Amino acid sequence: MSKDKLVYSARGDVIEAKKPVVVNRYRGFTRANHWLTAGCMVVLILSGFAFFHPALYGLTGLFGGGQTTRWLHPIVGVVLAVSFLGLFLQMWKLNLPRREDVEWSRNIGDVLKGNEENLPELGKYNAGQKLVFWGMTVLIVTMAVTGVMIWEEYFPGLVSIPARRVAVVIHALAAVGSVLILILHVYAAFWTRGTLRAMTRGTVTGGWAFRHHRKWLRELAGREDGRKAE
Amino acid sequence: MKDLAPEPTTAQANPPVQPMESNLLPSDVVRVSATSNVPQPERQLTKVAKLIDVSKCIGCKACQAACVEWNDTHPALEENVGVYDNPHDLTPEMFTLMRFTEYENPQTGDFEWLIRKDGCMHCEDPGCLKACPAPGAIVQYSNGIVDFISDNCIGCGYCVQGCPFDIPRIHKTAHVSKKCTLCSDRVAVGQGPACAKACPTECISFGTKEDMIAKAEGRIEDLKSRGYDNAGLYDPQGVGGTHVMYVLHHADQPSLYAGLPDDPQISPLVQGWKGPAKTAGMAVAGLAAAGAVLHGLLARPNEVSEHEEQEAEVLVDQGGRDNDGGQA
Amino acid sequence: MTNSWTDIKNTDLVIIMGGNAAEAHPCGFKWVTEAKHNRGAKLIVVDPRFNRSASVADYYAPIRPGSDIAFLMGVIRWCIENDKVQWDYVRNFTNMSYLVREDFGWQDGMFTGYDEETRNYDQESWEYQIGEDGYVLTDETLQNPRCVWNLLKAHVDVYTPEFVEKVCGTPKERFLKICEMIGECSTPDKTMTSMYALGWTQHSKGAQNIRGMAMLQLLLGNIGVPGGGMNALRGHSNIQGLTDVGLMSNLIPGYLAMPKDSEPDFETYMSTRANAPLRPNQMSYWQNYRKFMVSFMKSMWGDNATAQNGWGYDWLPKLDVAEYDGMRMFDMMSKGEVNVYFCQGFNPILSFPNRGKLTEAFSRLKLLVVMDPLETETAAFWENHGAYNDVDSASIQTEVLELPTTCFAEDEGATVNSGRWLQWHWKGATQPGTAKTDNEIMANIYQRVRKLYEEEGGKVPEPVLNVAWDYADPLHPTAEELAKELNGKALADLTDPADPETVLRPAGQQISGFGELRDDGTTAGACWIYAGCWTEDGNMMGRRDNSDPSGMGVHQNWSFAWPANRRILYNRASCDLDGRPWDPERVLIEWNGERWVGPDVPDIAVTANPREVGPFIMNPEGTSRFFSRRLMRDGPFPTHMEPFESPVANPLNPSMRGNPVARIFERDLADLGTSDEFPLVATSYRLTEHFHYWTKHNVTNAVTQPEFFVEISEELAAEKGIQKGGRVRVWSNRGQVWAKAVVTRRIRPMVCDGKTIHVVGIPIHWGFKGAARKGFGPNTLGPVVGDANISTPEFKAFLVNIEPAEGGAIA
Amino acid sequence: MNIDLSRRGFLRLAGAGAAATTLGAMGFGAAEAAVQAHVRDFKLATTTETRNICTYCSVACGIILYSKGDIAAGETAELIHVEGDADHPTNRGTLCPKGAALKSFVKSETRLTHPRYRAPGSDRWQEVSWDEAFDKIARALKDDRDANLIERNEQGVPVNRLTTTGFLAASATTNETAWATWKVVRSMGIVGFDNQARV
Repeated sequence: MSKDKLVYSARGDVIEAKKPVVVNRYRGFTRANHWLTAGCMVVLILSGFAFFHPALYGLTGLFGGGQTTRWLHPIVGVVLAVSFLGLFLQMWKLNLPRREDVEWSRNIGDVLKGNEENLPELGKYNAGQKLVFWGMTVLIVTMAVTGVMIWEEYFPGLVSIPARRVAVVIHALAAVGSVLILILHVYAAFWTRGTLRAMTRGTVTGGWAFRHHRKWLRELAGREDGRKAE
Repeated sequence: MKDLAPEPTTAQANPPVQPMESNLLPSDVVRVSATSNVPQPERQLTKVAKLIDVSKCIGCKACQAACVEWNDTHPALEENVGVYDNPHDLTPEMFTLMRFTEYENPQTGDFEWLIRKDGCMHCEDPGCLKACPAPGAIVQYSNGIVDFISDNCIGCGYCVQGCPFDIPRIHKTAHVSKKCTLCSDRVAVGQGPACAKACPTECISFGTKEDMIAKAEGRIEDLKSRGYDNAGLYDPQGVGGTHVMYVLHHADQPSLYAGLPDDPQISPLVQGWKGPAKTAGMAVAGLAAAGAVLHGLLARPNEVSEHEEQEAEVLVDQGGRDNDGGQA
Repeated sequence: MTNSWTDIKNTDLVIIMGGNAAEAHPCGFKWVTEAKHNRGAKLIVVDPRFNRSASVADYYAPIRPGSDIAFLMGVIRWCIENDKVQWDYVRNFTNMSYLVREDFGWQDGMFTGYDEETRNYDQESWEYQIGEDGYVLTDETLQNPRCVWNLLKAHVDVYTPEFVEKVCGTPKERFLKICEMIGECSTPDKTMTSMYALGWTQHSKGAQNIRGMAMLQLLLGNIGVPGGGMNALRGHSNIQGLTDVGLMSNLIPGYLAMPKDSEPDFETYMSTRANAPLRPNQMSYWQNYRKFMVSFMKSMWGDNATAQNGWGYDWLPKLDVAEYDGMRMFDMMSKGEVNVYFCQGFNPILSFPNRGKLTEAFSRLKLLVVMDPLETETAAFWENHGAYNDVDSASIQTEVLELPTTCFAEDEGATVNSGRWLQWHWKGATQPGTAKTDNEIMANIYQRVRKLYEEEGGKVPEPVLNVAWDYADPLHPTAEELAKELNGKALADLTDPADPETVLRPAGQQISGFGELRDDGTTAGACWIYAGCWTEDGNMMGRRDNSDPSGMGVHQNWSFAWPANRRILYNRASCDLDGRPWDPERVLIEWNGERWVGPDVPDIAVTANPREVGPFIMNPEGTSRFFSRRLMRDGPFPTHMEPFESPVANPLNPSMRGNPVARIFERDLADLGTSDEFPLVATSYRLTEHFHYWTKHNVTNAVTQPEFFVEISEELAAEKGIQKGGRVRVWSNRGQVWAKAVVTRRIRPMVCDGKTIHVVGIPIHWGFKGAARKGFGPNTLGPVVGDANISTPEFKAFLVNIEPAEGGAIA
Repeated sequence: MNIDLSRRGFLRLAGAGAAATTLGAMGFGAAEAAVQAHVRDFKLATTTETRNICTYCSVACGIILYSKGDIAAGETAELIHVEGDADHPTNRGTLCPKGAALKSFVKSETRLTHPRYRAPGSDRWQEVSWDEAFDKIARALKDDRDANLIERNEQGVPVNRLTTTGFLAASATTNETAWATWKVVRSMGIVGFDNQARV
């Protein structure tokens, strides 16, 4: 195992079946971690939007009113931050930028049109996914920090009021940014058929892997081959 | 039948004990937090104001005691930390506070003990109300009183960020924001605020804003005759004027008085946050969502073909090597 | 107060010295702000600290605690030198032209007649030259070297601005500026008012401080005039009433004197009381003393008082010393000479000096009875509260009874304000638990003692059994019954002396004024000065007509003011010799050719001719005194005396310690400290947030000033390494306290005779009971020294030392 | 279960999401309508007013006691508020910090409610009845008077002086109490009689 090449894949990524090819993309823990994060995100967006725009204040009704929403939002925020940290630790390495990401980005038109044949072979993540990953990382850290600064219940005097004013604006902007990324993330997952099962069942089809993350598949196949040879 | 209470013109009156119809009604509200399109009130109440003549203040804290007694608050017993200010800061249970400043006047060489009663300024353009996300938690009546409606308050602390004077305080257990109400319950029955009634030197007075400005002019004249050339009224226009005003001996330097803002206004950050950012943020998020939907509708989905599945099988069979035997 | 709170609005200049009106009497101080606002009046504050009054003053000057006489004599000297004298007033209404005996003199800070052995002056020479007609000799030209004017000039000559600066630490230019401001009030149409309180009385020469200002006010013609006067702000809500009703060891209600051991019978007693006039035509009002005394005796003993038994004279206790005041009693108590002690609404363990001595004294009592609405430190003096009350309960054998009383909200009656207004209040709340009114408690104690005497007999039972006690419910005299007694009534039909057929007042009726009192036993009246408070027209003290048609703040129909509903004492002096007001804009009374008319009740017979009768009717001269004759034990003029504990020697006489005739007991003399060991001057005071030791029980007030502190200058703090808000230990030769340090620029070091003097300010409000944090008071530190005339303790100037105490006993 | 969505399926979901958002903005908002603006009920309505004088200093400000229950009508009354009397010529309705907090003084937790006794050497109080208290005081007073009253001085003059019992009188009680006290104290021969005038 230790000799396995882990340039484009994670250790847990394995080819489960060969005819047809089924590849394990995310193990159970990672999926649970993801959905916890996602759940938190939904709660945070709904509760956050309730405070962001008066027209959406009614969303507080989902949580039992303004007082509970005010209490819940930062608590869930902490859960999200921790949960996301879990994802981060599992995924950061494969999300490091690589040369092919540049070419991929340059051909973003083809990406949107679904003309993958014009794109370079990719590892486990494409540049778009990496953008989501790093974007979320930066924004979540930002929101966590600014969130604590304006967390009235437990940190009322942590920073000065002028600093809180800056924090609250940054928090709001970061939240909008994260919502944009989330939309991108969710939409891409839907639009790119066959993707969602990676986070539900944990596996993708070989075709999906071949089409979108061929280097990743290649490395897994090579690993498989090497193991057989032993 | 209960009589309708009159509008107040002074704090120097004895409160009624016979029940009276309140004269400060929901329909007198002109602004409501997190609510647009507040209906235009049928009547305009006379604008009221509290005038605090700092030059007459002896720092006795009668206003503090009267405030506590009237509002039935329970400020905590603190320590002496080497100053007269007690409690040391405004709290959810202490809506007003004497702040003491020792000042050596460089012009006269005289020592001055500047004492200012701190508390809600009841801004004409209230930053707290602007910042508040909870509909109906902060209201402004047509007489100028800015009041917190605790039943609607969620205790988020946005008003703290919104206030240019650092006034609102969030109650630790009730989780609602608290501040001076200008004794709206007293004003509703034609009385002035408890602090203004108590103030022994009548340094705090209360009446129509017009009367208070006229009174201030008389006081400023007296102060100028005593050598305070820069005496003046503090009614900062940056927040549209206030319904609590100060007569200052050094009106050119409000910040001498325990950091009274020289030119208070709602922070541009708060303005931006509650103005453009609010709209733009919603718009961007909405557009993105719409764009996604649109793309979803118009562009064909990115689907994996049967051919690719087979290619994958081949690739796996060949241990990740392409047909030509080399890796891509 | 000679004037009233509301009258202060008529002033042109307020001087607050020896008090801190804004701090201790905020609502009264309102009238200063009114005068400033409406009349353009100026406010001067002279105080060791830049206090709350100073914060709104036009001019402030610092002064070393205990040096006020030098300051005041300095101002008088300046006024004389610069001819700032209201001459018409001084010539006609004061004793300036009277001749003083040749053998009177003053040298080295002392007057003639001092006996070091007895610490007393033989006052023989402190007297006018009396002519053969019995009247005092005068020199209207003021040329005679023995006239008061020339003696005064000579007396104040030493108090130059330089001397004042040297003794008081007041910068010369500040002193001179104040002199100029005061001097402006010597014109007939400008007045200054003096507001003072315990800042002047709590010295070993307290009464002389006040006399110093009174003399200045006479010089400026400001006594008896609107916006003028000597205004003692006074302390408790009814301290004036308690003094009026004579609840002091040497008093009978209405400022009559308790008989002395040396006065064996009523006639001997009377022989020195009813002074004959010293000038022609003068009223010398004390000539009516007998009427007041006999009427009092009829109220006290009822039918048992008869002409034959000297109106019950024998039953009154006779004094063998000047006073059995608190400090004397505690000294006796500490020696085991007192067995039973009552504290009615009084917390001496926090208010009298030398707490250590007090605790020792209380521990030697057999029974202590405390009546109070609140838990007090006195009632709990035996409880151990660590450093705050470090006693061994088991070794204290005193029995203590603590009786719960009602408070103001739960009883009714009258209290007298500083302006002498008797104001009635009504009950508005039910008392907590089984609390009783003080009236019920006193009645129950009396009735039970009386019953014991009836049943068992005992030593001299007559005084106990002969007290008039004909209340409807002997166990609960009502406020109305007692108030009516204080007013007085006719016991027989009172007829017109000129026409015995005319009944002026039928028997049984309430009298309407003290003019109706008789010396033949046909009238009763417990307190002559209160006559008129509850007449046949009802309760005058409950009157609530607040109108003031003259706009002078007289409010003639609001409650009742003693004497005779007069609002400003000596108001005859507000007019010139012809009865025309000094200032036509400010009229209290004026002579219309036949009688006195105006908003106030004249302080003189209403038909008394202004050219004949002088305004100061209580003095046999009819005039006021610059030279006070034998009125005061420590001299006819105020002379600078250092506090008993002082950082500097008296420049007039370095060998003098304190006031040479002030009272000090042997033990307390030994307890005095010196400036080598205790270089700092301590002064005690009240804070506006608290009232004595009461409001620390009240959470609302406790939070506004929660913890005991002392105030020091930044310079002293730096010298001693004390941090703002840090813990310090302050100690004197009598005890030690721990406090928080308020380090402030409002206190500055002073330089007196080249020596830097630091002041430590010590507020009084903390103890070990109530809602505030536990703390101490200055009485742990202060010396037991009594003023020579009035026995006030020297709380305003004594010596201490200070050090940082972080991590100390109770850090 | 294959949750891969068809295009129609996706659109349906998106529509539902949008609807939910709209629901949040409108539907819930209306359902959660804010409580109307209101001021606190005026707490003095239907209370009983009683004129009184502040018990603290000698300025003697006029005050009004507001109580639930009417003493004059024979009811028990609970003090709920104290305020300056605007009709009073001296204070014109104003009060200092102590006066403004008089209600809290009256209702302070350290008010005494029952007589208490502390025995010699004890470190605690015990409640006693008023009768017991009065009897004890009367006994002690009479015993001390009988033992220590100085009847006559050296000249044989009756002086009736009792120096072993003393009395400090309250300077915040009424004149009427003062007079009752004077009578009782002096009839016993007590000379150690003082008040707060000096402190």
